[in-house]
Amino acid sequence: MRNMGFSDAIEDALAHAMAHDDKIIVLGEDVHMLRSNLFVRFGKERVRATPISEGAFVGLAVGAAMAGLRPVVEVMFADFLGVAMDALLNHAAKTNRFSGGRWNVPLVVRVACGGGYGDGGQHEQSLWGWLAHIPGLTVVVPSTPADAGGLMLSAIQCDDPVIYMEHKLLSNFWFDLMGTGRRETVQFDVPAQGAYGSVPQVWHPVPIGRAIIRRDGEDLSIVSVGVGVHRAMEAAVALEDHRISAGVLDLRTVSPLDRETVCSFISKTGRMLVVDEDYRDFGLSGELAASALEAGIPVRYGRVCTSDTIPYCRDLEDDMLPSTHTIVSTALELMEE
Amino acid sequence: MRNMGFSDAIEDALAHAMAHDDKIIVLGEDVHMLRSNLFVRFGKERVRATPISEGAFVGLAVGAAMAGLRPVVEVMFADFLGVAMDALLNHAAKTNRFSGGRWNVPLVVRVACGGGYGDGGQHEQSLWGWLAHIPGLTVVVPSTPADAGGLMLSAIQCDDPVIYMEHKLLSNFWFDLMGTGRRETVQFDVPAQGAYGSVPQVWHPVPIGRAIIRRDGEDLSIVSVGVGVHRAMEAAVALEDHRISAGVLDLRTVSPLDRETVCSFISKTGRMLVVDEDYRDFGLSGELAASALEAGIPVRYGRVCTSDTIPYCRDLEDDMLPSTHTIVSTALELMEE
Amino acid sequence: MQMDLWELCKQMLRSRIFEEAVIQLWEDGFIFGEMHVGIGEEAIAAGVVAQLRDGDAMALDHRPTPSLLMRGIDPVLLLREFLGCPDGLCCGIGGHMHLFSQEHLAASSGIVGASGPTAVGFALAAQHLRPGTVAVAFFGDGAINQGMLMEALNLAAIWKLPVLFVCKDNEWAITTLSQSVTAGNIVDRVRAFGIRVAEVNGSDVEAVWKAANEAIDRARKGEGPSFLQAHCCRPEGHLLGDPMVQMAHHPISEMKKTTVPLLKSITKREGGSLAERARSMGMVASLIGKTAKDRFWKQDDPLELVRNKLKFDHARLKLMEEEANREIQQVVQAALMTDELGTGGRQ
Amino acid sequence: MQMDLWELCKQMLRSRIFEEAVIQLWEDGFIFGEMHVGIGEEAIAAGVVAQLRDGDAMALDHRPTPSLLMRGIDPVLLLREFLGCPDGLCCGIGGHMHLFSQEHLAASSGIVGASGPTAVGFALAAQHLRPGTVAVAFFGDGAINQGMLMEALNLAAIWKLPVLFVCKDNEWAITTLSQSVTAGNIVDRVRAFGIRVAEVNGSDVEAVWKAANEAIDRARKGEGPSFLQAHCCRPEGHLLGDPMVQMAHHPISEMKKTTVPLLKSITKREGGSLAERARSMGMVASLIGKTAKDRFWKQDDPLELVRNKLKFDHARLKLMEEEANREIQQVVQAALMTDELGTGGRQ
Ligand SMILES: Cc1ncc(C[n+]2csc(CCOP(=O)(O)OP(=O)(O)O)c2C)c(N)n1
Ligand SMILES: Cc1ncc(C[n+]2csc(CCOP(=O)(O)OP(=O)(O)O)c2C)c(N)n1
Ligand SMILES: [Mg+2]
Ligand SMILES: [Mg+2]
Repeated sequence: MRNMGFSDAIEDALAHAMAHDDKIIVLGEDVHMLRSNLFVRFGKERVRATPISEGAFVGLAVGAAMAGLRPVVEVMFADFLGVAMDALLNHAAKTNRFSGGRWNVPLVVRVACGGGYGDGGQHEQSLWGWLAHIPGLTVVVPSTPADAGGLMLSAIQCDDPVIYMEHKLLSNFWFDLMGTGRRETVQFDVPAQGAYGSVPQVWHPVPIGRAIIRRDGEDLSIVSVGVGVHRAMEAAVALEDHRISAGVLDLRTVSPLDRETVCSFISKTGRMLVVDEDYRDFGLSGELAASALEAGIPVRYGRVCTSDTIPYCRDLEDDMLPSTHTIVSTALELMEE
Repeated sequence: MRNMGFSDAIEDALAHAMAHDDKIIVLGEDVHMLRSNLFVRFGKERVRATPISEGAFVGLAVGAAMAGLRPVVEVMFADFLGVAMDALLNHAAKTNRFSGGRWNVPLVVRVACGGGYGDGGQHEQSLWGWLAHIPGLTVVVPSTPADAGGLMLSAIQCDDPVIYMEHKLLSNFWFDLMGTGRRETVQFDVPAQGAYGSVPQVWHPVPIGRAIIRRDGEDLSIVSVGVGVHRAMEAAVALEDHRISAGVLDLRTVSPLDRETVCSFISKTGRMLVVDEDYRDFGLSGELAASALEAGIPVRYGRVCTSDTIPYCRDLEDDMLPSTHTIVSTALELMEE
Repeated sequence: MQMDLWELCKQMLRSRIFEEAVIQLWEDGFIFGEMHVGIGEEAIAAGVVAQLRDGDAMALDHRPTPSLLMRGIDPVLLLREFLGCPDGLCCGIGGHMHLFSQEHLAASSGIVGASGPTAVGFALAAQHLRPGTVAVAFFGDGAINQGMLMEALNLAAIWKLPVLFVCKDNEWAITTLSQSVTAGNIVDRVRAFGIRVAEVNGSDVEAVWKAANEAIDRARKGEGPSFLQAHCCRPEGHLLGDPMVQMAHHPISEMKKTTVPLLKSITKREGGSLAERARSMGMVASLIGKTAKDRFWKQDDPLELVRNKLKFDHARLKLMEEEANREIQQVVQAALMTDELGTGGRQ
Repeated sequence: MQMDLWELCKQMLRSRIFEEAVIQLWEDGFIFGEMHVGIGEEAIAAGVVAQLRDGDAMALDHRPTPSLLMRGIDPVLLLREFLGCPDGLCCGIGGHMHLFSQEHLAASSGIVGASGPTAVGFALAAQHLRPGTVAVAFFGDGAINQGMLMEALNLAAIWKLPVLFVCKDNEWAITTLSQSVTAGNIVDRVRAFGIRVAEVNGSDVEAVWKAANEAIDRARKGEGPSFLQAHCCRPEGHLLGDPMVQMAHHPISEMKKTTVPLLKSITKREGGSLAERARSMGMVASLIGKTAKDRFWKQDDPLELVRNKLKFDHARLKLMEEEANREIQQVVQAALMTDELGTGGRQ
């Protein structure tokens, strides 16, 4: 076992994959500096800095993937996917279908997402549930360094387009650049377990579409993804004081959703609390409710999500994003019902 | 009462509004011909044909709305919103929030949506649940000529951005152009009640966010929107033969969702069947499940939605889109449970 | 490479006859959706596609039939796809606007401008994996204002990608005269990206062939992207059933449908002044008039042009036409005569 | 309109001092997110904003502070917003990258290129509702490859909109030399849209003022859009805490952080050849070197330039500087000294 930061784990796994497959290339704004280690090692053809033209360069990555490369295209923040949405909605997601299943798009779209460091509503969106609405897109959201590396490997090996989402509070790289700016005068609630941790000696793919139980519980089942998992773990500890035993499920993949694990996990307690940093309505939290109902599991249900545009002000932001505090209070309400 | 086609009703209400408010302008590709009646009446400044630059002209419409106009900007098909998504996600939806609630964007984005006439997966998407995920966007989907006119009026009067979605099977205008091409050799399953019908003598706004019960039922509550409402009505008639009394709720507005009406409507029967032409996962059908669970209504639940990219072939397309047939069979399953 | 005018003519004939059959099938209700034919664009498709070899790629727009046919895709598979059959080129799932053949590295899209990014992606893969191969993007004049296409021009230029951008300029985007919504002109705009532009009569297959040959040659040698501005005329209009074309062909009966409501709009109370309304009405009328003119061949039927060049060997030409007719007839029969005529059979 | 160099200098001073205070507050941990200051862009902001009147509009990018301050927005409100206070300009919700003032028709956006569409929208509304008023779009050199900006140039040109596009060209987009990813050059590209372009030294407020004055005058008269290409230098780099700037200022300690992993990458087994790696390493090093050079004032501190022009009245200049210092000091105190210092107080 080795220990590593979250984004170092991604880079390590990516470098490992690139070393063994020449077809893997990295594309995106500033990658010559943002990924300077890869740039130095693999050269400017394979680590290619783009202009600020997300619409065309994500579309280009789709074409390149169709024609034999395996691009990892970076769109800095999930928020900027708006500019490149056509390439995802109408091309990446649909080529396999349109071609009668005959032509695949082995593409990884790597984006940083999530908030909690005061960057404002156009720079902290999560959007995983939104992306997952589009049939044909796989969406993964790791919450630990080990999963970050393992899911990057799986994403690269996948023959279909994968949106790989890297939370900025976990990703030491982005966090230093955008969060603290390397100041010591600011502090943010970075989940230590997520930002740094043990990773396997040799990278193995973490299977896509497989959730993992982070903690067992008898009374309440918390389902989450990304940073929310760590908030939920903290809340579970706090709930012990209230003699509530809360389990935590880390989805890891948003789409395809691991409905089977979700259902068995929530059946056990009959209570599902969704913690989702993406917007509340018409997204992941709703889909989890539908999964329960479709399976005929009569759960009590609550959700702690982001209900509106994320404010800049740190206090308002903390109120808007799922926090340990709100998870605990919503859990208590759910237990009372 | 007058009788009118669906798109004629939209145009009539729009013309009525434009006649009374100089600030309303219409923008979009080919509007000089697609809306030639408005063009002749209100002139080329107020009915302005654009280049094929959805990214910029939807963004332009946001800016124009902020600076005092009330634009109705047309993006021909919902599918093409991918190209203009940044303007919706990061600008139209967020300006009110970012400005601390002080600056509104009174904008209508009018798009045609929906399938059932063999136009293929890049031209028949519905996407209302997807758009509704974004806080700050209102999404309306009328299913009758009367609602089409009345909701257009409300959309124009609304001080916030409204996505106005016009189903192509209902909209006589689009249907003639794209569906039949004015041939008599093809037939599609156009819901007669939706495509043509009575409208008020004088247009009144139909309130945004208000669902309407189209049919009462004792055994099963079908919740739908757009063309799905008509399929559900037909299914409800067919279910009578099985001695099942099914009610039908027409949401009319997807966001904000009329949760109150939904809850009272489904409570009555304890069974909710969602009929949603938009993609199934992570969308409207899930949000309705969450609404039920959050309200503590222990419903049995089923959904008939679009599960994947819509195929071109008419048979496969009919299998993919919600049909009366599938609604009936899913309803029967739901009744058995 | 030598130009083979007979072969080019043959490909153009096949495409024309095939698309005429498609029109008939469409009118008979066997084809769905918005059917965009490329009648009038055959010389562009033929002159460009003739340059392509194994490993070359094509990104196509909503009017992909001629290029795909000429690239060697089985016309039965193509037609079966248009008919929505499970054994069509894309299993009946893509349809005529969303045609894909991995074998030919050919992909179409109904999103205006999308062929730009796709083609530069193809070209990037060519640069990495198949040096010496190239990619072509086909699109219309309307696409030039789509941001992603302009971005793609920039990407092609900065990375010297082996790509040829082909603008099939019929001057119209649906009912809009492209000139009226395009600042400056296309050629200057593209040149400002440092991309070589050739402007040709797109009805003249010889001219297209020569320009494409030079451009693709350069691309193969690593000398970067080019842009071909090819002017053409498309009498079938935008899509089958195009109301503008109907008006051009049946001016009296069709005009009435349009003008009666328009006249009503003129007399409605609120709105522009009467003078303004008359002016707007005039604009609509003149656009319809211009369409009417533009929707008939002038001297620019590419097929007439090439026939003229080859009429010195009348007999061979006749034979070729008969062969093409026979081929397509057989194609149509083969496509229609299978048991599983899923969609068409339903009508 | 007459140019008032003293007033321009004063605005530039206020902006500089204000942003220097912002840097201090940021370093002290009172400001969050990615803070982009406009130090080095003051002459561009001053020369353009001086032209604006009631009813004129501005669309801004991620570096909006100087323009907003000069447009007359209360600096206390601005700073309270940066501090995340409920009584800030946008109630603490927008933050320094998303600043809005309806009263001033001023809106910023963190999406690169978005000021283009917004400004043409403002200009369209001006054409309809407030003839004679104009809109300005501010953006950086990196934005020129964003499709929506190019589309917006086209819209402005075809509709002759009263808009001035201002490109603040510091040659860099984060760590990318814009030239290396921009085909042709910006000026030619914009001219191809038929838009008038003026290229000026953006550190020289007189030059900016004159060019902006002429352009906006034309826009007011209905003579359509213009584009101002204004060259500048921004020593603070991209955002506060910019690692490239750190390296420029503390080359030895900072370089180590970067080069140690880089050297490791050089020695990893698989990958490019050693020669290639050395070449890539050289590219990174030379980019850092160029940054280092570009991140120090050459002769181009706009404030130095304007001071030089006014030093004939040394006393007045000194008085003005003192006043500006005093004003901003008071602003900072006022902004910090309220009870409800929501965010800052938490630290
Ligand atoms: C992004 C997008 N916007 C709008 C459309 C609708 N549309 C289809 S074809 C077309 C006109 C295209 O004109 P042009 O590029 O000149 O091609 P032509 O049809 O003349 O071959 C439009 C507006 C679309 N398919 N995609
Ligand atoms: C659409 C989009 N892509 C990427 C970014 C990230 N980003 C923020 S500023 C910037 C560089 C902009 O460079 P330039 O336009 O020259 O402005 P400058 O920062 O030099 O003032 C980038 C890439 C963004 N905000 N929006
Ligand atoms: Mg055209
Ligand atoms: Mg710059």
